[in-house]
Amino acid sequence: MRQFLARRIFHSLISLVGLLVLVFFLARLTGNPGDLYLPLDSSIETRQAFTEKHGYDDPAYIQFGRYVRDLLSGDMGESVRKKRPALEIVLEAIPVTLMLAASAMFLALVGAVIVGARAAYRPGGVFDRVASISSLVSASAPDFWIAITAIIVFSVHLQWLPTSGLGGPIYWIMPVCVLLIRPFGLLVQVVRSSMLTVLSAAYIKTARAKGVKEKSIVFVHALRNAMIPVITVAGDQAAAMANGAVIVETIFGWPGIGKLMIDSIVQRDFAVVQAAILVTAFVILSINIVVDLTYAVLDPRIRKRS
Amino acid sequence: MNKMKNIVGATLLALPLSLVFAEGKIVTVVLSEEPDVIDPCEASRSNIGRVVKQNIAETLIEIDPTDGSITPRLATEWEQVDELTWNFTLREGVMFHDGAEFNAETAVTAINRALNPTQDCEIRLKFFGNINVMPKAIDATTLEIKTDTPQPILPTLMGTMVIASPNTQAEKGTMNPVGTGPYQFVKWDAGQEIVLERFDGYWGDQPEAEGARFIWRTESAVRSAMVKTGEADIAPNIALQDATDENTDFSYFNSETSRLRIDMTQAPLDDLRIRKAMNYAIDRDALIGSLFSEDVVPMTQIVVPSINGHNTDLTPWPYDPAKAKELIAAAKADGVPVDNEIVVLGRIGMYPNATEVAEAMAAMLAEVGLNVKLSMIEVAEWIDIFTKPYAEDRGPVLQASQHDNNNGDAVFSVFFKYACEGPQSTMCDEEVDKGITAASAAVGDERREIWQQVFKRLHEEIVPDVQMFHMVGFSRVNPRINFTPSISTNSEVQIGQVTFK
Amino acid sequence: MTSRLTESVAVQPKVQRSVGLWTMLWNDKFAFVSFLFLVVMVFLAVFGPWLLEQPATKLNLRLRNAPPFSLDNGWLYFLGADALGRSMIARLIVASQNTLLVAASAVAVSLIIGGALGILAGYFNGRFSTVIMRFADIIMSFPSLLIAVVVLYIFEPKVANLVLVLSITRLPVYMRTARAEVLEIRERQFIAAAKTLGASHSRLITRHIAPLVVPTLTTIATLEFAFVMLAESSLSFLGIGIQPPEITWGLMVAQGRNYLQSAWWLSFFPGLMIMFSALALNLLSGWTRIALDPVQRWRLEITNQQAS
Amino acid sequence: MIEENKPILSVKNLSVAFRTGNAVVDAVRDISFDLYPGETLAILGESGSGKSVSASAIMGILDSPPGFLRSGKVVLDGVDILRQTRAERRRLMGKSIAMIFQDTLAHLNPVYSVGWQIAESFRTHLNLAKNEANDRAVRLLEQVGIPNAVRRAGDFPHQFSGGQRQRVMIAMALALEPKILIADEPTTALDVTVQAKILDLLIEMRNQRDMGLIMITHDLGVAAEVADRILVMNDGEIVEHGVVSQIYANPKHSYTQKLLGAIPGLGNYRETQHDASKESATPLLRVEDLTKHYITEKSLFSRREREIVKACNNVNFDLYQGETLGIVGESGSGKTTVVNMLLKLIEPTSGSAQFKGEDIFTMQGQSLLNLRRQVQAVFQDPYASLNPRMSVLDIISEPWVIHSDVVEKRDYKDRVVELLQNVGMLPDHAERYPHEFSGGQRQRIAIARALALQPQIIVCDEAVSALDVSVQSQIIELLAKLRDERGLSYLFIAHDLPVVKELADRVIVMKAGEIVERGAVDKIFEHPQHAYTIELLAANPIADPEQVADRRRRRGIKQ
Repeated sequence: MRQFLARRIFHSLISLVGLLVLVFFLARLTGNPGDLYLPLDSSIETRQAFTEKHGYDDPAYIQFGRYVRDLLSGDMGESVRKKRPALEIVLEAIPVTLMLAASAMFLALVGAVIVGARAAYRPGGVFDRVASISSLVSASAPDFWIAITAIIVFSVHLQWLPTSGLGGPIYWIMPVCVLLIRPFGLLVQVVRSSMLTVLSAAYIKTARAKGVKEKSIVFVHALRNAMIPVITVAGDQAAAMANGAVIVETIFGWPGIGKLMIDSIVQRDFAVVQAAILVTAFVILSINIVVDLTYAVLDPRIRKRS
Repeated sequence: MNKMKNIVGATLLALPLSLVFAEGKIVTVVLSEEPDVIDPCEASRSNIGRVVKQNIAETLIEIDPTDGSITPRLATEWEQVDELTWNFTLREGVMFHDGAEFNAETAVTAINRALNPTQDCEIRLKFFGNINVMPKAIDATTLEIKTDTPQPILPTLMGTMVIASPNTQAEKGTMNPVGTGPYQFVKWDAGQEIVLERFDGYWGDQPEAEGARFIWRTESAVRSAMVKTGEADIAPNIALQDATDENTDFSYFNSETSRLRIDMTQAPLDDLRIRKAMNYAIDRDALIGSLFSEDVVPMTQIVVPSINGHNTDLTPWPYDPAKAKELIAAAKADGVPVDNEIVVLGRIGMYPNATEVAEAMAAMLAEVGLNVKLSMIEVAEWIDIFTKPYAEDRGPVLQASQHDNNNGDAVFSVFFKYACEGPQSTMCDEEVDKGITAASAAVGDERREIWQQVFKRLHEEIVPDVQMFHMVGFSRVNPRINFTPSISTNSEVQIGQVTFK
Repeated sequence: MTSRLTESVAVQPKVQRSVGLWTMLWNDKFAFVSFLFLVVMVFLAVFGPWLLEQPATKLNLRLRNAPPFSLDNGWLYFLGADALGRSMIARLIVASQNTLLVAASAVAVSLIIGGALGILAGYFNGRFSTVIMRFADIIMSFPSLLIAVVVLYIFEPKVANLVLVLSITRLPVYMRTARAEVLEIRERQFIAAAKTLGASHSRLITRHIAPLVVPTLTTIATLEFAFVMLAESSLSFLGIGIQPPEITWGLMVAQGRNYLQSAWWLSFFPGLMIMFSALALNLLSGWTRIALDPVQRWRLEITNQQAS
Repeated sequence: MIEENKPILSVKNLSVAFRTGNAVVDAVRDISFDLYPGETLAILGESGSGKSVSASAIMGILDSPPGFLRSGKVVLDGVDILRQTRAERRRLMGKSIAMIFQDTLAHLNPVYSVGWQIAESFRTHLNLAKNEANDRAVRLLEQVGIPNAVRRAGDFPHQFSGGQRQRVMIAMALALEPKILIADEPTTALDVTVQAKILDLLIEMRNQRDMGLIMITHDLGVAAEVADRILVMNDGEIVEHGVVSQIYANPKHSYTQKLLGAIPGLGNYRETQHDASKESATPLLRVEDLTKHYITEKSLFSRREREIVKACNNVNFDLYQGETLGIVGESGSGKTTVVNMLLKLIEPTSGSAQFKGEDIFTMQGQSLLNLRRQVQAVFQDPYASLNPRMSVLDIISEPWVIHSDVVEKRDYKDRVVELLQNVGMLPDHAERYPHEFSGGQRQRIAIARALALQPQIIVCDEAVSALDVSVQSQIIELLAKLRDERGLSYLFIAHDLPVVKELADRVIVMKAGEIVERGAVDKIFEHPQHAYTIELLAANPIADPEQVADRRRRRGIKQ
């Protein structure tokens, strides 16, 4: 167990380092931050002074060396825009995204299991048809479109929900719903197909031959076996969310990491971009490890392998 | 999964169970983006200015954006001592929020801080980049400012200078702005809101609003919806298509002027006939009320009428495609390579429907027979192309751009755009350069007249732009308050002016 | 050891092609409609732009935001007009070319590259595999937005570059699936059999392993197709996707969102097209999966009378 | 044994069909039988005979759709259970009537502990509390002979051996003391020695509880061993039924006769051709001290240290031209490890193997390719050893594609047809795909492929184990014919002795990675020396009811 974790963490660190190098150099291909920061009318001299002051005129590898040196002493640099430590900015943003993503993922997963299992129980039935089509629809709807439509309908016309912002539970309803709609659709599909396979497994027959109740067959015997592919997809979806529920954050004005990342990329605030990617990568790699551990918890056979 | 449940549960419990509606005498302003910082020395950036300028920290002099005239604020009067020196008499009995007293000393400290080169304050970079300013306290209420070059409009320049408390750290940006304004800073929940409350020790009349909240949403549709639902009071900047309610939505000239900059060095754009033809090709009347608001005005020069130097005698280009085709034919006959591909370069997200506008412009230019290609680019690349040094092989480009001058004088525009040395200029005309030099040194009517001559020459004889419009902005205001957005709403939202119905 | 000779399989007649593919397609009405829809879509994508270039690009400010479901302005304006007065129908059809092209090429590129890398990683399980999987990890935790901005800044927002962005970000899906499949397939007996014949690595991979992995990958690809269309539209929403004068449905939705209050049809119809295409593809792929699986095939072979 | 009282289960005119395409295929046609308390009824049949389908129909676990009941009654306690509601039916399942299955790994839920799965019956039907249910589960495990039952109850199915898993399955089925137990091929996948013990356990349990036992099997030996009465099924119908002794002594139906005739190990030994002069000749293949050790991976969650597993230890043997060497051993004996090393599918830990004097483990490139040409293999599972996406033509001609100098491309088709005919198939089979063939046909295709390069040695790794008896005997016949025609040498691997009896010249018996006995085939069968060989021979069920009682006595089981 400890060895497995150690190896996974080691691999994750390698990935992090690779990511770091890639991000650093790719970011520097996108132009000089000074151009964007300085007023349009600044003179060439002002621009030069700014560039020199921030070291943007050094070759990229020297900048990288400087960055690595600072990083090793725990300094992720300072935001050019916000004039604060980049890490501090990122750490303020990430809890919002994590909570948003966690709520959406949790609800999507629970909903998908209930709907998907029910659909798989009678494949081809009315419930299955309706569930399949509507899950496909929800998996293929543009989310920003849904978000804005939802605001117009639920906030402006019906006045049931606040338009946006971070606050009490009712502020969570629309962002979470918009965010979960796609993973939900996808997960319903995965749960359904996984359950279809599992429900035709031999041990399900054994359970029926034992006289086990159908509810228990579906939710006790089959579900746990069917969860592995579901957890895989859910993990990927969660990772994608951690990487930025950009659209939801942008529209609903949630100060999350996705919004921060896109803003910093557009503004070429490199220190923030790097810190944000590093922190989200850390979250994503952790999710991967948690997913692996979940496999082992769900399936005793996996505990044997490594 | 259990863990997740706990996190969600804990979060839901931790948050107050209420809808935050704009109520009481607190004014909620919804901005288009979160300010990066709220340092007074950055107050020239629009979203920072809306929070800080004249709310938290004030300027010595206030510029009236409607006509460019200047009025006293922290300075009561001012005079030019000699070519390089101005004296300002400061208001007495003014206190900073932290208890410090406002006087010539503290004004000097504030000016020095804003102009400190170790900081990249935008006020310095934007307005004082090439000027060496030496402030000095003569006595408690007299501030002397010397400059290394003659600055005939120094009081206007000082209208951009926001005075921060002397206790503000000098070398670094501050997260806790302290000034002399009617509101003092309470807190900034990063990502969520900035809260101000009324300052009891304010030198002027106590404003009606007890405090202010600034929040931000990226989507214009959301901002306007928030005012509609009562979640916000003022949305200073909404898109044309969201400004649909006459009762709440205000339109006003926002000092922006929209044009296509012609790269005059590249064939066929170096030919005057082609540049004129392009201006004849644009059906401005069709654009007004469709892609642009009904309130926009066709431009004749880069500055809006309220700016000192605007020439009202100039007439907009008419729509005359026949004439345009004629001019192109004539140029072609003279061997001008009119078939060269001309790129209309748009900037993604410059204003809400910038893309459609660029598409429309390109389509109209193509209509008169030019070989036009549209290309939409990202802001960083756009800036790179817009400013000197220019790439050698750039080819004929019409670059969509928008210029904003709300600082009262044409000097803030003309040099940059049209002088031989101007950092965004593609032209070099001796007469225009002479005019710029002369106007910069002049004051009063003389200054205005020289600018007007320059604009006339640019408009009629040089034609460096495909002229579009003086733009209007839209703000939505909650009917529960009285507040009239204006051109100044572009750079400040004076909460002190808000009254409640 | 002798376990798997189960009777239920043996009960099935040995040779059975009694029901043709077309009949099976006809029997599943959803799949049939999906198939028709996709055929029409592909036809329009190929020939539409050539026929409708003019109405799709011609400015007509008189008809700006003309509402849909009116034939007053001719059939081209039946679905209304956009902010520049261009026919929605014409634009939807012209945009279908780019949309389907972007999605299909992005899916194809990541399917081929990701699939190949995944197969190799699974086959040569070991250090090579580790490297490939770390690479997948890196891409997974890399914000696609940054890649999009980099590409947009360095290159032009052309269709080809968009394909590049979208395909890079979707590589890991195929890599991981292909690898997992191969890890299982390479333990099968026919692989051992081929080895004893002296088959080389390349033969084992191309003749024995790849053909078995491809069906799984194509199934994923159809799901990804929808995902890519949506990702493309999200990039447009954030202003870093494809740019005019090129059009895609995603871009149309993104641009139209500004007019949701005043002219909902601007973003509604392209959004509907994305949804329909995704739906059709998924339904059809579900059908294909069943039709090609001898164990499940019977579901499609039953005609309606029998089912009732 | 047959008591003259009322049957506990009556099946009347049961018909089951499957929908495939627009056709409906009858799997079970109009079968009827009774089961009495305390008796064992064997349903005997080969794959596709409908025996398992009928059991599923009785248990209400038919794959439906596509399967469905056409007609019939199943009367239990005077009630037709096929007409009951689902809930009523469910209350009977496990309680009055229980079932055990063949593939225990697939039939036990992999993610729950065996104790939990047994206890589930108590919780479901008796509403027992968790603790009490668990206690009773442990007691049951003890009864079926699982050592350390308290600890093992917490283990998962994959942690048990095949035989133990079947015991677990039995424990689970017997939890609520059902009146009827249906055993669907319960010992088919097990080693013979284990099989004997499981059969003994079943008999013991039946006797203790006076249950009616329905034993579904394809193995005539197993049926002879346990049954009181036998039903013979073929193609969905009962072709013959009667008391055991009568069926075996006097089969009436031709199908039954055919089955009995195909029982392996009844024929004669091969007229051995190897003689003293050959012993001195150079062997075709010489294996010396072949050893393979594995180091176990460390487990993910337990703290157990790495262990060395000796899969195969110092194995020596020679194989001569034209000779058949049988290697017999149960699972874990290391026989497959030896084969895999010789086929160069895995690397040996130490030892050598020479093909015509050349060490095959050092071979690379061209010389390896030459070896491949000379040594071919036929594997156990004909469903798995043929690539499902390749046509028969592609499969059989693949060796020529790899060894491009053997046959010209334009001759592929002709040569494939020729080979197909050699192995008893039709020319037009060349265009078809593996899934269109039965197990025996597939194995013929695999043999044709192995012959394609005209090798000198064919390694048959359990090549007939997965086949029905009648097919098995045909394949063995074919192999013998080909050997004699072409002078082939076989390395013939099997898990029990009877199948090698007629084919092999010499036999090696392996156990736990070592060779325990070797010798000429007649010597091994007639005068086994090693205790294990004797055990193997004794454990093998004999399709002769007369001998069964005698053998049982020897194993100490009361009749």
